[in-house]
Amino acid sequence: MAEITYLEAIREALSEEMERDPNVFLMGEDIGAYGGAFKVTEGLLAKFGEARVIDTPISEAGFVGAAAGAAHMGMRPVCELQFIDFISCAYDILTNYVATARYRAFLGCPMVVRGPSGGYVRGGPFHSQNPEAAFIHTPGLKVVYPATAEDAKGLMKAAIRDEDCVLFFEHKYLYRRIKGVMPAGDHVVPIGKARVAREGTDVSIITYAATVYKALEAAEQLAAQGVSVEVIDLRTLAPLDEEAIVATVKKTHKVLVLHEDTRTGGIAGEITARINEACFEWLDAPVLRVTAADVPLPYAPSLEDYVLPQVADVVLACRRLAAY
Amino acid sequence: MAEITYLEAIREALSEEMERDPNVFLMGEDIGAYGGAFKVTEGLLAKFGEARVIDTPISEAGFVGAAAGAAHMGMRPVCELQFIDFISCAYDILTNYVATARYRAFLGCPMVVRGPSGGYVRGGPFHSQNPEAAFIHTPGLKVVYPATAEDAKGLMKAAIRDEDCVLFFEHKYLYRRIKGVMPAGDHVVPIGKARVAREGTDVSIITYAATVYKALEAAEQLAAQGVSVEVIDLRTLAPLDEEAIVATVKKTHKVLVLHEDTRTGGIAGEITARINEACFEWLDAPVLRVTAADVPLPYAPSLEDYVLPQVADVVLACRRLAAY
Amino acid sequence: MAAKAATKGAKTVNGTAGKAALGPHAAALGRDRQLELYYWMRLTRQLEERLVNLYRQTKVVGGLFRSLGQEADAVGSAFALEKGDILSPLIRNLGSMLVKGATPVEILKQYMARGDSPTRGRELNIHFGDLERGFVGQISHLGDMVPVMAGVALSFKLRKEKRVVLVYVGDGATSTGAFHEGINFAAVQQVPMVVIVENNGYAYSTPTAKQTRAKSFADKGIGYGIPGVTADGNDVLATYEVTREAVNRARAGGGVTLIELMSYRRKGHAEHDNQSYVPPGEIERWAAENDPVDRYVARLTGEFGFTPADLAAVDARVQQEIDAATDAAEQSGVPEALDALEGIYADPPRERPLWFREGVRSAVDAHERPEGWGTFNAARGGHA
Amino acid sequence: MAAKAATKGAKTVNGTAGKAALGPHAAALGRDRQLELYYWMRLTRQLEERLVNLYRQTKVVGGLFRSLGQEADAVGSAFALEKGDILSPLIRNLGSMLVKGATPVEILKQYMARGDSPTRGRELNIHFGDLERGFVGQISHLGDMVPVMAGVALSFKLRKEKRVVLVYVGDGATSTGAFHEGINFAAVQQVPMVVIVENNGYAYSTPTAKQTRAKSFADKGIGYGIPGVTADGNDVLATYEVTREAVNRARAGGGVTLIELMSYRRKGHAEHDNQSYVPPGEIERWAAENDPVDRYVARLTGEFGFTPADLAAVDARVQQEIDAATDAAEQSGVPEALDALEGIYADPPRERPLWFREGVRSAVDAHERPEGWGTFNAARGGHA
Ligand SMILES: Cc1ncc(C[n+]2csc(CCOP(=O)(O)OP(=O)(O)O)c2C)c(N)n1
Ligand SMILES: Cc1ncc(C[n+]2csc(CCOP(=O)(O)OP(=O)(O)O)c2C)c(N)n1
Ligand SMILES: [Mg+2]
Ligand SMILES: [Mg+2]
Repeated sequence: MAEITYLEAIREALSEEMERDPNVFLMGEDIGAYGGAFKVTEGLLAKFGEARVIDTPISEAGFVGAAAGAAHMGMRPVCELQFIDFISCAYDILTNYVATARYRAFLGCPMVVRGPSGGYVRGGPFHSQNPEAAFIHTPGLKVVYPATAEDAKGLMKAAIRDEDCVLFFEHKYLYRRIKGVMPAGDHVVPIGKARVAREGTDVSIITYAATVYKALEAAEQLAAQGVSVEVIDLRTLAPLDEEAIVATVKKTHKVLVLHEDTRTGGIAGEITARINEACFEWLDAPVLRVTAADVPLPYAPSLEDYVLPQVADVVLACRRLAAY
Repeated sequence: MAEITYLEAIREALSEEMERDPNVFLMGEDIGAYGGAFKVTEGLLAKFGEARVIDTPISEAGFVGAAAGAAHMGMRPVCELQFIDFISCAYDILTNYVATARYRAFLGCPMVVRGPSGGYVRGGPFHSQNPEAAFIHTPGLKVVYPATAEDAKGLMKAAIRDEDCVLFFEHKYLYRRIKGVMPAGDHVVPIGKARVAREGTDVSIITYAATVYKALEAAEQLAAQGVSVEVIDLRTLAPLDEEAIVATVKKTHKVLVLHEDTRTGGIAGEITARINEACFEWLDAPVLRVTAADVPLPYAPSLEDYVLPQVADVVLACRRLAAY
Repeated sequence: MAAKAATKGAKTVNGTAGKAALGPHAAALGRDRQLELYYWMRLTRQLEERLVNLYRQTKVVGGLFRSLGQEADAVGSAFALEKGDILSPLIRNLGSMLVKGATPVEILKQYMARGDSPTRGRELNIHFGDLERGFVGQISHLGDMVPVMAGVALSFKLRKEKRVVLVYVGDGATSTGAFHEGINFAAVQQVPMVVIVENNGYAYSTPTAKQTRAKSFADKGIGYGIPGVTADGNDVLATYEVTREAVNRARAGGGVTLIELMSYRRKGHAEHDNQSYVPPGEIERWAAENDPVDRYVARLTGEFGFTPADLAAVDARVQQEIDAATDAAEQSGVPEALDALEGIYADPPRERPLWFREGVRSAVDAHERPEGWGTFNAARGGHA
Repeated sequence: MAAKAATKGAKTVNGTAGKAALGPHAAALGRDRQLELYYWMRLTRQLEERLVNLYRQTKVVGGLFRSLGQEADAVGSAFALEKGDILSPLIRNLGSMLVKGATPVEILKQYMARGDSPTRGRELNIHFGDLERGFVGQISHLGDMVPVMAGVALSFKLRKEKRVVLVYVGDGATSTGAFHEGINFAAVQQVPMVVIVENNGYAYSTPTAKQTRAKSFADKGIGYGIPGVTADGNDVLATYEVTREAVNRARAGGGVTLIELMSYRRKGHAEHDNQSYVPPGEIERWAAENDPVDRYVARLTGEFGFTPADLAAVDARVQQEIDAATDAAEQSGVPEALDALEGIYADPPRERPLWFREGVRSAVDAHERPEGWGTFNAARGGHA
């Protein structure tokens, strides 16, 4: 079977799910004739028609809210945010209405909110965000953020089938750079399960999305230096796969949490707290973090490169842990 | 000097700052003739007039955005959110516009966004929130959350004088329960400095706002059981007073982070990560967390009490740490 | 604006109370249906009166919100819906919910935060729903229900179901971004939806003039390219008429209508609010000249020829139902603490207790009842 | 709607190109000012042409956004402001910024992400401002500038300064909650503000009919209780006239005006957009029949009696200024990496480098230039 890109894998998942279930439909800005700013939905209007591929006004709260209402009625809406940065405009609806609907009103919100996320693309402060922390903090939402094409497809299918709202972050740096061969058949990757992206024994890197590749590249360099690094790709950020986290801590006793999001209040804190609670005794070194600096992401290449985590940073941090 | 309540202390700060600086003005829903849902601004319309105490439409993004524009021009707006829960409606403006203005456009936003926060009041899921985590995650914002009447006044004055946007969370459970005698003169409490609320040697509790009192009550009980507890009241959540955190860790070697906010993604994670990085070697036990459960806060007393941290939980956790 | 609303409302009454010409939909109502409207209005009012008693006995947890003087607007509009249609009420739409099948005992249990209340003690006052009966529980954040209900209506359109959505907003809630995004989305998509702005003169303490410069809320329709109409919200038949017209249009594929119903909030925002901001005499004038129940009674006994005994029979039935509901509600228990961990997600179905609560069935043995603390307190305050 | 806009615009042109009756404000412009308008439009167009060249040479970092065919609307409206007034531009308001004093070299450096660009490489394209000269840098989130600028206007009102705010939004941005909350707040507060909706027929690929059902954006004024007017945005004098009128009213304490300027976006959303969604012939028709520069040239040389040489002199000056600006911009360097940590707060003035970067002056020695990846890429894509 041929390789397809991370982006095509997402499109394939959307298309297959729309074929499988007539309740699945898409909403978003410019997703119809234009196929979306990144062309993720290209061809789907032609295939499924205007009723199932709906171009919306520029109203993130409007159409995400509408998705919730439709989801209550058994539809399965998938909303595209043109850039995930605009999810901030739907923050109220998502955290107050959608996240609480099942708990306070016994109403399901089987819906997906997806969008191009992340930096390394010279997109500047409003086209590069990683807003996961704000939503991981909200009980009632699920959050996934795949790194591979296979996971992008399989998690999207799982997200669409989930009975609750899943925020699906797609890393735009990976859209066309990452490829994979899709497993045959109905390829669904369960939400809530991390993946060992590389086995190792000396240090664990816990990460997700684009920085999985920074971790793998660092691991390669470190292997040459005699340090064996295990890389955990979380894939799902809420609920966190605590089992996988504990397993790698018990194996290597040294952990680096790596994320592209800014440092303070990023998910690394949560992971560190869980490790403290669940397997402190197994730690041979402090849990360290490599993250973006605490600034809005600047646009110029020299600035963006400085702010975001780089392979060299990961290598440095792992060496420090290995030597601890 | 007479004792005044936490709520009156805030009003006093607003009033004194409005007298001191003609650029200070207030905006919010029902803050004028009505004096605000909790009467924090009572009397200020009569004293300062309609131009400086502005009743707004129900438009949190509208008036918080307007505050930013006015702040650019040298005004010092103080916005009241009727309940802090509605800050979600201004999330986009705050995190994208306000927080980045100085960095990307060299425009200051000297403004305060304040509102009644927190639970223990049978307010249900939308009148009890603690939304600090979402904003601590945003570089460019400052966040304070006082526990005492003295700090409420002194931090409010500091917040109004700050050159950047300060989110000022007021705990509504403390509004009329907590009293204090205001220090004479121009009483300003610096942003970014924690406070030792009680000295101790065996275990440290790091907390803020209403749970400071849960910690103090637990400490009292634990003292009777021979466990000496130090209570740190953070007061400011962004920027975190890392020095104070490290100092208490180095003193007691055992830390409980206590917060009323839900667990996953709450600020306890960040504190745990900082402790790991800064003083892991001084830890004699894992950093533990006592927090709310990960659910929207329910309304019925039996449910709310179950979800929120209680004194008994703090005692249990401290005993576990002490015995470690 | 409050004053203006008062004038408008009063104008409708002067000389015409009970005698406004009937529109075709209202004229088509049979005698049973005419009396039914009275039943719902009376039930709404008396149930709230009962809640006031319970509130004074501190049996209500949190605040109490009244719709006194607005019963016609709630009842008349909801009465225009069919089975299968779905509405989303606001805090003053107890009447709408009753019409749609919410029961007095549910309301009472909900206000008393009982374990077998519709939200099992999770949400406040009338914040609950039932898709089967056709009402969706609101959240506090004003405006948010507009996009959500636009989505419910979108599902009707996509599935080619001939069902209609009715969403209520207050004059204050029209200022929210969510209202704007929701109604605009609905208009563009031409979904079967009716939006009712209940203009009761105030949003909490804020008079309408501080909420908008628009001359009328109906004027907002043109900006969304949809019909905008104003009606006398204190005339239950006028309310029914205008809503029925809009509902029929929506059902026929004609898209969204914005209806402004003129009324007046005679009680404070909630029971704790002393309404000090209201001009003297305004409330009394509305109570004396423009009470929706009085107006309808005059019409029933005048124009429609019902006897006082007919109405007394309804009153007796209402009273008896409320008494029975109160007894039932008082007997139900408080929520089981561990229920707090159930059903955040479909999967997992429940949260594990936090480590410091393992084996603990409730957090505190005796639930402290928070003492008073001014405008917000558990026994005497609360906010929508 | 795009088609409708086209018809409307074309209608204005047919037979009247350059000959629409002058309003009093436009009629009062002296010859210098008449020529100045031409200068700004020409400068806008030529500067963008230069940017296209630089973009093709991959010297532009990120996307390139054109205002081709909309220069009159940007220039004519900004021209109606006085010193001390403040505007907030959108992505198609390069012309407005130039009128307000932004310089070509700033624009070029900004697009090239240079270290001495107005945002020191922090923000994209024309997202920058200067309160002294009177323009505020926008953020990407559409609509947000409306409440922010309402606040700037509020400060004028509170301080009794006779200054005015002008804020631009696109047809698409009117759908945002922020637009609604901001304009409503401004209207209620009667702040000195003018809101211009640039109706250029599209929001990215979305035609106006999918953005709103309103017949015109000016119709939205009534819902906010403010005047709403429509003008031909491709007639620089009509644009000036209508804006000047609104600005004067605002300055005199008359509050907010909503102006809809009809124009047409002849290029794609950004340079990478191939406009496949545009009906055939539409772009060509606008270019041929309704180019704002052509229309003004016809009027200058016809009605106002300027010679071709007068205009050629302006053209030469424009070209020379752009050449000089390009040279200057090309010479400036990239931002110093450590500058990334400066000025998030006034206090502390800078962030400490993260521990793994202590002593490191830049993250990577050779900055990888991301290769193409479809519609979004650093060299050939980007979004506002
Ligand atoms: C977004 C938001 N902001 C503020 C509030 C607080 N609040 C609750 S009710 C209310 C007034 C509502 O007025 P209106 O919409 O006119 O409805 P009414 O109470 O008059 O029926 C306010 C400000 C809220 N619930 N939601
Ligand atoms: C809140 C928000 N949602 C989505 C976007 C992505 N976006 C950028 S420009 C644009 C289209 C804008 O159209 P319009 O307002 O008509 O302005 P124009 O480009 O036509 O001048 C979109 C959807 C955004 N910037 N902000
Ligand atoms: Mg109202
Ligand atoms: Mg446009």
